[in-house]
Amino acid sequence: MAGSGTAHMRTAAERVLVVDDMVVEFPVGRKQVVHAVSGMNLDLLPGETLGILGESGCGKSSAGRAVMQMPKPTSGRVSLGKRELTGLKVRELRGARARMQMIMQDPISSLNPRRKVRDLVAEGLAIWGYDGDDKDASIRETLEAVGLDPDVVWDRRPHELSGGQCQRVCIARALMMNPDVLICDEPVSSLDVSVQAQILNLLERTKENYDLSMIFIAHDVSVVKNISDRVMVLYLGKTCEVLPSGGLQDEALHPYTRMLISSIPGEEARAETPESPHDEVEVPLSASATELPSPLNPPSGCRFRTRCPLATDLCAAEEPVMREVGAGHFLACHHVAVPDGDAPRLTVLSDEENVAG
Amino acid sequence: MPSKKALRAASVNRTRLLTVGAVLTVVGLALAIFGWSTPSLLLGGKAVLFLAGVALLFQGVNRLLQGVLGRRVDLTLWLCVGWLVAIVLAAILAPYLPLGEQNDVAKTLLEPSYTTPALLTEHPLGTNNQGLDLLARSIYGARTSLMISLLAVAVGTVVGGTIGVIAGYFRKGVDSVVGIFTNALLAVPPLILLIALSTFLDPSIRNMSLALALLTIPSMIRLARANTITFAQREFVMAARLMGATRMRVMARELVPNVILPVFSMAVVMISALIVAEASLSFLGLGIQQPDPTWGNMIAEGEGGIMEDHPHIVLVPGAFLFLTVFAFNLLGEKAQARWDTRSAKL
Amino acid sequence: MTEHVLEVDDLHTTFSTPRGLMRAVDGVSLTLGAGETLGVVGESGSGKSVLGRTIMGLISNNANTEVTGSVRIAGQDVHEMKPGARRKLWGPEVAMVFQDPMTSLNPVKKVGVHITEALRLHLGLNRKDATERAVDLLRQVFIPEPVRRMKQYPHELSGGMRQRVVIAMALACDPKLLIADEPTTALDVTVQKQILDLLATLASERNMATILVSHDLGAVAGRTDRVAVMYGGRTVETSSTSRVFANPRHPYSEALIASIPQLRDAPHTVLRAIEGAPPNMLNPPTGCRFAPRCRFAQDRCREEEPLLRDLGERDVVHRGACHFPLEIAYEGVS
Amino acid sequence: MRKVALRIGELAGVLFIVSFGVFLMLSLMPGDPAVAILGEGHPPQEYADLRQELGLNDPLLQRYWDWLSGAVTGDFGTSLVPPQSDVLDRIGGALPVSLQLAVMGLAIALVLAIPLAMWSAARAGGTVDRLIGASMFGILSVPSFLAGLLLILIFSNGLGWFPRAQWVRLSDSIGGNLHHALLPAVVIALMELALFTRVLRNDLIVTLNEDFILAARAKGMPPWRVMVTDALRPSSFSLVTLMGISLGRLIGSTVIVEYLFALPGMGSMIVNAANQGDYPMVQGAVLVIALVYVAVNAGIDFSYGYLDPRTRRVDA
Repeated sequence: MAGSGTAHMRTAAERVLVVDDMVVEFPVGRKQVVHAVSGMNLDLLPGETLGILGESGCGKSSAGRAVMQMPKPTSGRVSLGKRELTGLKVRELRGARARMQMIMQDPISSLNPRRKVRDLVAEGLAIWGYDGDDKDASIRETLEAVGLDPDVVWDRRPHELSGGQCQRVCIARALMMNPDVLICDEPVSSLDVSVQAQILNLLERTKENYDLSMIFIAHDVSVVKNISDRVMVLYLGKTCEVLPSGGLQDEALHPYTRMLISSIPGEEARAETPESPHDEVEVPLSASATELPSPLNPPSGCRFRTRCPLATDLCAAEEPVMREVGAGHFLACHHVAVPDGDAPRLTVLSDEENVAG
Repeated sequence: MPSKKALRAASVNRTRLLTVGAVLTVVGLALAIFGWSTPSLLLGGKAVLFLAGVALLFQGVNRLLQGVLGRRVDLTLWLCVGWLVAIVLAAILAPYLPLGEQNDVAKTLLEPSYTTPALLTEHPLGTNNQGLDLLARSIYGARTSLMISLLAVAVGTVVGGTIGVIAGYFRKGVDSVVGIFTNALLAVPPLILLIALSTFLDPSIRNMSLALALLTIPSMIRLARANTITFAQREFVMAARLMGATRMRVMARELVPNVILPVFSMAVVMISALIVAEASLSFLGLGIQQPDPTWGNMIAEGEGGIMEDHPHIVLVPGAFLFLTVFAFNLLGEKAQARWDTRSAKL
Repeated sequence: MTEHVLEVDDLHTTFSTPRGLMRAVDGVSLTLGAGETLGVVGESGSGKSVLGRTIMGLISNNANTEVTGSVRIAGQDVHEMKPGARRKLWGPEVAMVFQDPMTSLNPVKKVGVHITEALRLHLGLNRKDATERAVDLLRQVFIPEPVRRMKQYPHELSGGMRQRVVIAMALACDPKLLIADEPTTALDVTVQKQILDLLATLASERNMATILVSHDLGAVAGRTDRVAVMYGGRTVETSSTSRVFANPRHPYSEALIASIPQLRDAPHTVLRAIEGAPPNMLNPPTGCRFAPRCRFAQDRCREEEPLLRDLGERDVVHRGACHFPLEIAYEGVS
Repeated sequence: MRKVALRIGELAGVLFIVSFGVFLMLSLMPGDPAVAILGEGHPPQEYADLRQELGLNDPLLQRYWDWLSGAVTGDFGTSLVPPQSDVLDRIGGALPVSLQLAVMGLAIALVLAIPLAMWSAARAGGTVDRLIGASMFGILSVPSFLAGLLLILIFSNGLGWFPRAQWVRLSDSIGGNLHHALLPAVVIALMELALFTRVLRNDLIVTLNEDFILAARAKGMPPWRVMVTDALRPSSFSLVTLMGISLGRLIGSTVIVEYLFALPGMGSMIVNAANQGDYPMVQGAVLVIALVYVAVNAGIDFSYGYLDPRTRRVDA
């Protein structure tokens, strides 16, 4: 699966963000290269939330940062609105970058421990030299918008706040820049379970109130489904599947997506869960099939083949290309096909299957 | 809300603190005075009694303070601060203090030499072979010592800190060049470098400060660089860049305020290291020259059999040196514990 | 009732910190029979990890720690024992799997040494027998090429593999009770389920009692017989797992379950967040510790501390610490 | 292997800079070496001839090159001060004395520091820990020349246990050598002891809080065994690093102690040479000391890679 292709790209004129064939590689030591992201394509419509799903090491964070040009991708194009970022000079890039903002995983590390909340939130204004009379008022307004009481937190420093409050400050700081796109990199994974929902609701509300488009990067399938309109599943720097988030539970086809879903602890145990229409991809007790290959030397062809129960010689030889399998549903896999009929079924098109059938 | 039982326990505890504290204080004081003032005892016995007395006194006062104030007080810290304030004030005000003669032998022709310390006499800490007053010499020694080391640390911190932050933030080429430079400076052990420098520099206060500053620069660069690297990896630096901050701004506004605390803590510890270095050099005869006093060359006066007969020639400046170094070490230690979470890595 | 492997009675663990007393565990009682699995669920600061370590006896009375109440493993009170005798329990009677496999293996010791040293210590095996047994254990936790792995250092293994080694290490002396403290939190999502399944399989094969400590409700839901929900150092609700999840009686359990996004829900479902933050355990609220965040809190909740009491009907064991437990139909205040 | 080559190249570069720096510094020395050698009151022509002979009239870089090419082949020139012996010979005689003192000091410090640190860390916060901590902190604040004088006062003069200001070569009498070397070595050891104990204690406490220690305890290992096999080994790496870092201080105290006890080592040699303005001696001695210092540190760097399995490069 883990394949290439641009079938999932849309042609609408009003796309706010377009990423074309983006490659991110980091050199490490003796001429070796980490292939963090290998040829990623994505686009974002106004007001849309794109969820990027994958386990650690799949390149999802590198992708988010490369979109922000921090650091610049090795190759490929990133365009924000009509403007292409990849060719900009440093000075122009500073301005363009501010149109996108990022919420990071560790809210405490994202705040300068020596600053007070009001300075943290106003940092963007200070950077751009804005010092109008309404400065304090807009800081207050933004703090209230993220659910913090300005009178209480005004003079506090990050260590006096809880993790959830710090994440709210980060969101307020991003909003002060009045961005078009908000990139959230695992924004809730370091938070307590009961606080996670507060932040997810806040992000959802903020997106609507501030007219944002959002990229939401996370490893938790349910969280991604909750907040996204569209989900992109990433494996070792390659895109496996793109689909509307509503179909994540029942319509996802890619063996890797199925593996992620079946890995949700408790998912298979819940009595009220409707019977899955697919044959579950069995997750083995043995560790042999579960080792994530090294991103220094990713497998040939389909990158998921070393862990895929359906893998054949074809997968090693040839990289699968994105193809459409349903409305807004795109897939890069040689072996999963959609037969006629309403419910998509997982079918194995291997040689043995044909002989046996 | 504490229960009645807890309250009663606290009050019992407090009474005990006060009683034990008072007893310890009295016994300690008595031992210390006895040890100090009894002439018939051997030197070793005196010292042991005196030190034991001081230790008890310390414990006693500590308990008394805790009992009276109701919370723990870091007595050692406050004693150190007190000593440093006293020595710095004395050093600054030395010319205006009613002290004996400190370096002009011509004025002390009639003074007795090698008088032993006796608190209530004209020479409370005794005199040396030329009748110069040891208290005066110790305080003028402090003047020289502190001036040299503070100047050196200030220069070293500013220069080293700046280079370190720049190297740590830009990495790559700048970092390599700075790295080779620091490694070369660090390749010669500090005291050896000082000795080498002393062969061609006149031992003036300015030259000594510059030489010592040169010693502090590489360690400061390393510390500032290491801290810059750790902070630069924190996400708030990336957040600032994402909002469009320039590299200059990131360094000045995001990194420096964070790096300055560990660097400052290190500087305090370094003051004591430099005091020791200056004293060592003067002890070896390569630093400030007689008759101008520093603690190092005063201690050197005890060499060659003099110390055996007149131990106070070594002990008096030695005590000044020890207390000052101890106080700076302790302050630096506290500062590092508070501000430098990664000092252990260096 | 068969004899219990573990009996914990009114356990309190209090740390004295420079900023005051922290009652990390504040009156917890529980029992566990052979082969039974208990899930302990709570957020950070709920005292769940401290509870696990106190049960183990790894946290015991010393200058800064006070443990009261009793923990009986195999009928012996862990905290009354001499340290030497307690150590004899660790391994053959009770063992522990820690949260982060990256830090719970000594980086300078080979995998083999980690496992064989316990075997040689407790079972008095010689080097050869211990090695054989260790290879066998690695095989039981499905580590491929166990003989080669024995000679490797922990950093040469992936996170999932390391956690398997930690499990093999814990199982070395066939403990009757296994305490797994957040065993999957530090692992990748696809590996988490394998480790949980592995633990479940091994426990049932060996008829081993297991305590699974976790903040992840999903992890606990499918793999435990009973569950105890902790908040602010106390058990607020305990019953059979299916019952707590289907029919929570304590507002905290209910809110916690409701606050987690579910895969079956449609996108953009508004989550029922619990407002506020978990309590500061140096200065916990008076009365019910959940009262400041509780939708149903009344004056009585803020003043009087609710005790854990029986809420079950007929012969169902369901205990909760709430003045106004939720009705079975989820609605309003009783 | 490429890494090793790279590192050696870097070391050579560092030493090159050091040698140039030292050469430059000493060339800027005020005063005339010719005067230093001949003494005052000779006819000007004699000074001029001597300067010519010493090569002092050549350009700076030429002189540096001559000196460096000599140094590489082991010719550091001759001392300016009578009896104008060969610098390398003098260094050859003095170096073993200094090395012996430094190694003895280091050994004493380690032998005492490891058990003290373990004892301290095992009972962190207790009376023993506080007592050890306070005394080590106190020792750390006593400069080595002061410590030396105090020890001489107590042990040589007061108790008469040790001789002073003499040296017996190891080859002459082992017992006599040790008897003479012990007190100086103890002075050298004091500062290192305090430093090692403190660092190792703090490091052990950090290690003892690691999960793997808890895991080892949870296996039922006895505490002393956990301390030695599980805690000490990971902690000892930082001790090894520290030994490298504190080597400079160790050399410093060796210099002081040799001067103080009038022992014929590198230290007293370099101090005397500096006092007399004997710049070839100082140059030679500084370069040799830098060489030893850099070499030992590089050795520690490499051994570190072998000691700690984490830093060994593994091909996955």
